[in-house]
Formats: sequence, C-alpha cells, structure tokens
Amino acid sequence: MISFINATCSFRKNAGVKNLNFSIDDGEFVFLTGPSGAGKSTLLRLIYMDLFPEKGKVLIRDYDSGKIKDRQIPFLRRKVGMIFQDFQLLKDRNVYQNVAISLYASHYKIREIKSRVYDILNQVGLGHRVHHKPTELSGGEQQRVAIARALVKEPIVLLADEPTGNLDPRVSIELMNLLHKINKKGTAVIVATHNYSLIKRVPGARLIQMNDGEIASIT
Amino acid sequence: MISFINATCSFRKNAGVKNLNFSIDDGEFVFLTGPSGAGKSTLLRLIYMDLFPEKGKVLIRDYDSGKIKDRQIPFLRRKVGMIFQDFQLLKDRNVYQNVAISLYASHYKIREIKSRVYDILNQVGLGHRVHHKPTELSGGEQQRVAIARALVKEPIVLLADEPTGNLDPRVSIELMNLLHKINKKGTAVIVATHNYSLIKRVPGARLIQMNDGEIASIT
Amino acid sequence: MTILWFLFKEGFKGLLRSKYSGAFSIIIIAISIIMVGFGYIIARDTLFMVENIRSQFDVDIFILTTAGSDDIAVFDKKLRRMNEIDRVIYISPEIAAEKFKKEFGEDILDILDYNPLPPSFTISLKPIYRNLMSVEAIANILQRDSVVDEVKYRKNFLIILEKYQRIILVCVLIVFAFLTLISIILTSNSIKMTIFARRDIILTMKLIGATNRFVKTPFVIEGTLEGGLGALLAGLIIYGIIYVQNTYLQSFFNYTLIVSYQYYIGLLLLGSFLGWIGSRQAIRRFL
Amino acid sequence: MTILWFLFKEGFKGLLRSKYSGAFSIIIIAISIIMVGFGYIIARDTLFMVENIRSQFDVDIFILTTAGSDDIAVFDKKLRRMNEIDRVIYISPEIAAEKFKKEFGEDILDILDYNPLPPSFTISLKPIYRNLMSVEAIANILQRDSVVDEVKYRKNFLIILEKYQRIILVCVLIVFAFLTLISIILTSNSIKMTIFARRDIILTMKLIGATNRFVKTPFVIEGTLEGGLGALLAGLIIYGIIYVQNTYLQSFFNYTLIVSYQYYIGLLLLGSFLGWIGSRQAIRRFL
Ligand SMILES: Nc1ncnc2c1ncn2[C@@H]1O[C@H](COP(=O)(O)OP(=O)(O)OP(=O)(O)O)[C@@H](O)[C@H]1O
Ligand SMILES: Nc1ncnc2c1ncn2[C@@H]1O[C@H](COP(=O)(O)OP(=O)(O)OP(=O)(O)O)[C@@H](O)[C@H]1O
Ligand SMILES: [Mg+2]
Ligand SMILES: [Mg+2]
Repeated sequence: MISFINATCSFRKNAGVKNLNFSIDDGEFVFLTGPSGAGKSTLLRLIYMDLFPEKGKVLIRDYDSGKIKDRQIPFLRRKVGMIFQDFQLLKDRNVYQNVAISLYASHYKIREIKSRVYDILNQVGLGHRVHHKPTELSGGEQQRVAIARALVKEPIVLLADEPTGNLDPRVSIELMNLLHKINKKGTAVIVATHNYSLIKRVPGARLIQMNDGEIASIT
Repeated sequence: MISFINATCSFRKNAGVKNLNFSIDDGEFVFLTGPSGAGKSTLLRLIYMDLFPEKGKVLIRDYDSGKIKDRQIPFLRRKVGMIFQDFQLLKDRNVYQNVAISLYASHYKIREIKSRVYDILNQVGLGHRVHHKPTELSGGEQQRVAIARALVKEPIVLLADEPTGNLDPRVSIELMNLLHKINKKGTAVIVATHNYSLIKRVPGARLIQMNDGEIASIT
Repeated sequence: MTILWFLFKEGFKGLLRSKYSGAFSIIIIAISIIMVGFGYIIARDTLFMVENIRSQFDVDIFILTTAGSDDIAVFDKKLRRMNEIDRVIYISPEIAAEKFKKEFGEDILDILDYNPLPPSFTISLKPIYRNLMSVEAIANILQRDSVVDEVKYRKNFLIILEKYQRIILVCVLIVFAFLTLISIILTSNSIKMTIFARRDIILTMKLIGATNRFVKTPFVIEGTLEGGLGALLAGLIIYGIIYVQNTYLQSFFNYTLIVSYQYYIGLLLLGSFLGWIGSRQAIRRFL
Repeated sequence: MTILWFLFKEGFKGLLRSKYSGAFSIIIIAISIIMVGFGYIIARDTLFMVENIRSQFDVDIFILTTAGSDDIAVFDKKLRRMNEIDRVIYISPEIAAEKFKKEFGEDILDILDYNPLPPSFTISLKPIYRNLMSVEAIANILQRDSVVDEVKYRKNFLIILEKYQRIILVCVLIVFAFLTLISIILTSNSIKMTIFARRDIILTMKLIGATNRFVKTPFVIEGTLEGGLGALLAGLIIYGIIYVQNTYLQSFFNYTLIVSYQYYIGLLLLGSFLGWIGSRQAIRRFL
C-alpha cells in the first residue's frame, strides 16, 4: 500500500532522508526508530505528502507523489490518520471540537460525529476533559487529544510520531493495545518512537531503523 | 531552598494540585513522577511563579509566593532554569538566538554570551544546528534547544518537565549525566518524567510521586 | 447540509473568537466606507455645483429707448415662446433706476428730470443651450429684432466654464477612485492581518485533510460579516454627521445634504462586498 | 551597554521580521499622517480664507458733486494719513462712467451732455479694524467731513461674518480633532495587531525571566521606527500631491499650496510620536 522508491528529500540547509526503498502492506504494524534527527518525522511527512521527494517517488494506494494534484491531497489525508510529534492542536477550540473537526472536514454526518467523538475520547481517557481548551490540559492530555483526532476517522493507515513521549507507562501500554486492536481491524500502523519497550508489546511488528536519513536496518 | 507549605492551586474547571507539603534543599536531585494529569507541571509552574497557590504558600529562597511583587518575578526566574514540556521556543529566531536571549535578559556581557551559548549547544549535540529556526528542527533537536536555554544561565535550581520525551535512549542518558554533573556543582535539579529507567541512573535522588494533584509518596 | 451548516457556524464563531482583530477589521472597514461614502457625496455635489454655476449664466438684452411699450410686449411674448429659453425677466427703466441708485449712491431722477435708462430683459437659457455655440446663435437671432439695441452675455464665463468643466470632472473622479483604492487596500490588509494571526490554525486544518474550500469558507463568511458590520457602523456615523449638518449647520453653510435610503443600502452592499473579496484574497496567501 | 545595544538591534530586527504586519502598520500610520497633514492644511487655509473674505470688505465714500478738486485732494491726503486705513482708491467721475457703461450698456455721455456721476473713494481698512464697531466709528468720522455726501459699506456682510466666524473656527477645530483622534485609534490599533500576532513570543520571554522593560523596549523601538517610516511615506505622498497641485492645477483652482520644511519635520515627529505612544500602549495589554 505504501511504497518508497529511491526517495530522497533534503532541506535547504541539510539532508532529511536519502534513498529510501521499502514498502508497507495493508494491515501491517511498523515501528520506526533511530536517533534524534535521523529522519523519522521526515519519512512520515512524505507519506502524508506534506513534503515531496526531490528524487524517486512515494506511492500511497493510488496516489503518486510525482503526479498528485494539490486538490487531491486533502483526500489522501482523509485516509491517513496522523499523530503529530508537536500535537498540532487548534488552540482556540476545545477538546471536542479539535477531534470533531477532522470528521467535519471528511464530511461525516452530524449524528455520527457526536457519537464517534465521545466514544474515542472515552477510549483515550479524556471523557472528563471534553470542554477544555488545549492550554488547559496537561502535556499527556494534549497528546491524547492528538491521538483521538487521528483515530476518530478510522483511517486506512495511521502514522504516530512519538505518540507516548508525554504519557506514563500505563497509558502508553493502553495506547499500544488500542493501536494493536485498530491494526487487527485492518489499519496499517506506523509508529515512530524512542521507547523500545513498546516494540516488544506488539508481536509480529516490523522494525525500520534509521540513521542519518538512511535506513540502517529493516526487518 | 524550596518549600511548599500546604499549597493548593486549582483551575476554573478542575483541581490542579492540593495540599502540597514538602521542601527541597540546595543541591538536591528530585524526580517527580505520576500519571498524566497528576499535577507535575502545575507543581513546577508554582515554583517559577507562573501560578500562585490560592491556599498555603510556596517559598523559593527569599521569594514568598504570597508577598512577591510583579516586578520581582523576572529576578526569581533568572535564577531558575526551566525546560518546558512544550519547549516554548521563539519560532522566529534561530537556535543561537533562542539560547542567547535568556542570557541577554539576565544582562550578561556579549563576549560571555557567545562562548557560553556555543559551549552549551555543543554539549547537547546541536553545534551543527546553530542557525536553524525551530521549525527546521526535529522534535528531539527542539527539545535539546529548550534544554540548552535552561542550562546556559547556570541557575541555582533547574526544573525539567519531561525533558526526554522526544529523545532517544542514548541522548537521554547523556542528558541525565549532564544534569547529574550540573547537580554536583550545586544546582538543585527537579525532573518531572514518565521514564522510570532514568530514575535508576541517578543514585541518591529523591522521588516524589504524585497522583490526582496530591503527593502519593515521597522518599 | 451538515457541512454547510458547520461552515456557517464556524464563520460566525470566528467573528466572536477573533474579538480583537475582528473588531479592528470592522473599524477599518467602517473608516473605508465612510471615506468612500463621503467621497461619493462630495463627487455628486461638486458636479451638481458646477451645473448650478452654469445655471447662473444669463443673457441681458437691452431694448432701444425709442421702442414703444407695445413693441416691448410683443418682444416679451416672442421671448417667452422661444424653445431655448427657460426664464424671462423684464427690467423696466424704473427697476434699472433703482439698480443705478444702489450702485452709484445717486438718484438718477435727481440729476435729470427724466429716466434715461433703457428697459432690458434678462433671460436664462435651458441647460442644454448653456454652451458657447448655442448662446452665440441665439444672441445673433435676438440681435436682429427691431426693438433690440444690444445683446450682452459673459462670453468669458462660458469659455472658462467649458474649459474647466472637464478638469473638474476628472479631478472629482480621481479623488473618488483614490478613496476607493485606499479603502480596498485598507480592508484587504486588515483582513489579511486577522487571518495572519490565525495562520497556524490554517496549517493544522490542512494537515488533517481539510480541503481549501473547507478552510476558506468560514474565513470568507467571517470577512463578509465584518464587512457588513463595518458598513453598518459607517452608515450610522454618516447618518449622524448628516443629521448634525442638516440640523445645526444647514443655515450656515446654506447646504442641505440629501441621501436616499438606497444610498445606505449601497454602503451595506459595498461593505459586504469589500469584506467578501478582501477575505477571499487574503486567505489565498495562506492556503 | 550590551543590553541597550541588544534591545536596539532587536527593535530593528523586529521591524524586518514582522514584514507583513510591520508593513501594514507603516501604511496605516502613513494614512493617519496624511489625514492629519491635510487636515492641518485645510484648517489653516480655511481660516486664511475667512481672513481673506474679510479683507475684501471695503467702504465706499461718495463725494458731493459740488466739491472742488482741491477739496478732494485734501480729503484724499487725509484718508491716506489715517492709521486705520490700509488702501485708498479714488474713483473719478470718468471711471464711474465706465462702470456705468459696463452695467447698463449705455454711455451716460450719450444721454446727457455732461457726466452726472459723483467721484468716490473706495477704502479698505487694516485687518484689526474690519469689525462692525470700528467700521461704524470710522464711517461716522468720515461722514462728518464737509466734502462727503454719503459713506456706504456692507453692514450685513460684517454682521454675518462676525456671527459665523466663530462657527467656522469651531467646525475647523472639530474636524481637525476628529482626524487626529481617528489617526491615533488607527495607529494604536494597527500596532496592537502587530504585537498581537507575536503574543506567544512575549509570553515565552516573560517565562524565561525577561523584565517587562526587556520585553517592551524592542517593541517600542520597532513602533517608533514604524511611526517614522509611516511619516516618511506620508511626507512623500503629501509632497507629491502638493507638487501636482501647484504644477498642474494651480491655475485652475487659483490656489497655491505652500508648506515649509518645518511642516515635514513636524509630520516626522508626529509619526514617531504616534508610533512610540501607540506601541507603548499596545504592549501594555500583553505584559
Ligand atoms: N524544515 C526543515 N528545514 C531544515 N532542516 C530540517 C527541516 N525539518 C527537518 N530538518 C532536519 O532534518 C533532519 C531529520 O529531521 P526529522 O524531524 O525527520 O528527525 P526525527 O528522526 O524525527 O528526529 P526526532 O526523533 O528528534 O523527532 C534533522 O536533522 C532536522 O534538523
Ligand atoms: N490552565 C488550566 N486550566 C484548567 N485546567 C488545567 C490547566 N492546566 C492544567 N489543568 C489541569 O490540571 C491537571 C494537572 O495538570 P498538569 O499539567 O500539572 O499535569 P501533569 O502531571 O504535568 O501531566 P502530564 O504528565 O500529562 O504532563 C490536569 O488534569 C489538567 O487538565
Ligand atoms: Mg521527529
Ligand atoms: Mg506536564
């Protein structure tokens, strides 16, 4: 479903990722590790086409990074759930609205939106924070809002960038179980993380290790 | 040096911390743990007086939360190094300027500022990112800028809120070693974290465990 | 349906949320519209004034002192029957004597024992004939009448008026266009600022899969509302100024400001249009 | 030293960094200053015009037809010696006859064999005597001279002028104050917007131990610079408009716009002051 073909993406001042060659199938669970600055987030940004490779290409289902048109990108992103490393919450909206907006953007029906949002917020343990603004939340609570927003639209692939950085071990494990459950339903999951203890929790997951913008090992 | 005397601080919609009673001496190393939303960040904000207790009081050296005047707060904060959970970097300035500004604000001399900033950036492994803006950095790199900014002014107490959330294990250990070194020079260090493996790395550190805004255990 | 309703609600809420910058935009739009609104009134009334000056143009016809009162009456009738003439005033020798007294401080009848001043007519032409060519033609015709001694009119006045009328028109249009331009710049810039302060929200929205239309619509609705509210504010202020002018200053300036309710509707439409086009333009930069 | 230099540099850099909102502030300040600048010129020239109208006031003195030319010469000298009088024009019977011809289209010498028109003087008073009281007093004195037949002046003109001069003054001051007020609101609001877009930076600065002064100073320097640049822009535009007016439109409007270089310096100071006070006020909200 996801294929990187010799993809290179560099920034003005330094290289991001180089010569990426791999593919991920429907329903796979993949961990992405590597030291800080190795290019994990850059790889994920290539998947949701926030960045484009200057050499090679990235294929997501029918979308080809070399051919996709600007107006098609939103439709790609509706199918990709993203948990951003810096959360990217809307500061002027409360928790409910932050999660619901991704459903509104995907043209869900209002009834459905309500039940889905409350459901997912309870699952990540934020049922009691529905009307708080992001600035009124703890770091871990903010992270869980970001997680809820990515999960709520039942994407075909879920990208999680350091999703447990601000979570305590218990909640982290719960989250991994949740991701595992979603994965079993058929959603591909890619988790970039520094927390190696998580990796053991998902039997059968693949592991892509990066270093300095290149893939160091892949299992 | 730091004393919480029956301090309670609640928010409009819910309680932050309740009945905190403890004190921390010069040169101590303290870990602060507890589940997400337990009140760790709130406790730290009380120390740098971003929040004030509505009951009880917080004493930092000569500063009393009940008596401190608005214009004294900057002077308190100059003595307190803070690594914020959400980094709080200045988006429109590069790495060098982000770190240097806290020295300018503390009226250091220009010569001294330069050498100190380059020194600390090398110590956190960002010597090659001096001229990048925060948006051009990976999550871990941003976190290290926040760390460098807190350390550069050689504070009498260092508050670190989840300082390794975006760092790989190797860099995390390096950071803990750095904090340990700084602590040995006499700086008190308080680290709020979910990463229990860090705690073992600092022999003789105290541990404050929080739960639901209260101190669950203290050693 | 859900989506349209959502986007509308978002637009309204956006206005309330951005209290600060929203209020600023509304004020700026109000100032813009006040400028354009008064610009329009000034343009309109300046052109009206020029027309008015032109209407003060008239032709004096001096009658031979030898003409009998019957001949004069016939000539009077003839004048009144002429299509080109709007108004005819007969100045008898008696009235001329009074004018003389006003001018020279002497009664002519004290100096002589009879009134030597000739009777005359002052005629004003219909607007379309108040130009050099027509006036010359008419004067020639009248001159040929047997009772007429001399036909006099301010030829220079007409020449100057015709020379400058075009300049005035151009000036007025330039000033009006300038005000309109400034108001468009002001409006679109202030809306850009409003959106600029929330650029991070736009970025985030795009990252979670919102189409450009989804991101744009609430801002455009908000901008249009701001435009409408700005126009409303402007309308109230203009109404107030007109009220003060017509109530307290009218007698002094000898000038009554008259605007119809269509004028206010025009302002409202203009404001909404400015807000609409301004926010559409402004959001484009950030998409 | 280090710190002052740093804060100044920050202020300059802030201006460059906030290209977008900074440019907007500069434009707004420029518009404000153009308004105040022209407001000042309009106020000044309106008052000048009123003075000018007053200067067109003059007094006609009709001499008895029986007066000999010696007596008239003596009276002329007397007039010219009077302190209150600015200018004396003698209108001989011949000149009066010409005026008569212009007015009535007849040569008075054709009607009579002699010129019955009396000689007269037209005098204009020095500015401070152009009020009802002084004029009445002077007219009374002149009336008593043996050669004088009658002294005439437009009493109504003076009464109206005096009645309305105060109203004009008040109107002009109100308009000027209104423009100044709008310009202050505009300026301070646009600077507030500039700062609002960077409120997160202010918060962060305060968290890392910056004093209010440390946070504030760069913004105030930036605001003052923006004010100065806005004034510069305004000055250039005003200069351009004055140039166009005086070069191309002067002959038409019969009006020359004259401003000194102090005027431009005044605008520059005003702009910097507006920027300074505006940014000081604006930053306060966010500290
Ligand atoms: N917009 C940008 N401009 C310039 N350089 C960039 C930009 N974004 C990322 N980089 C650089 O590219 C490299 C890879 O960044 P990336 O964010 O992918 O790292 P990462 O593996 O996610 O690290 P971390 O674990 O710290 O989040 C880093 O060295 C970073 O400095
Ligand atoms: N400004 C605020 N307004 C309202 N509630 C707040 C505010 N800030 C924090 N809270 C609430 O107070 C509680 C404690 O927050 P705090 O940030 O101290 O938690 P924490 O221990 O740091 O959690 P984490 O590990 O997730 O960062 C949380 O439940 C949070 O929702
Ligand atoms: Mg990353
Ligand atoms: Mg926290």
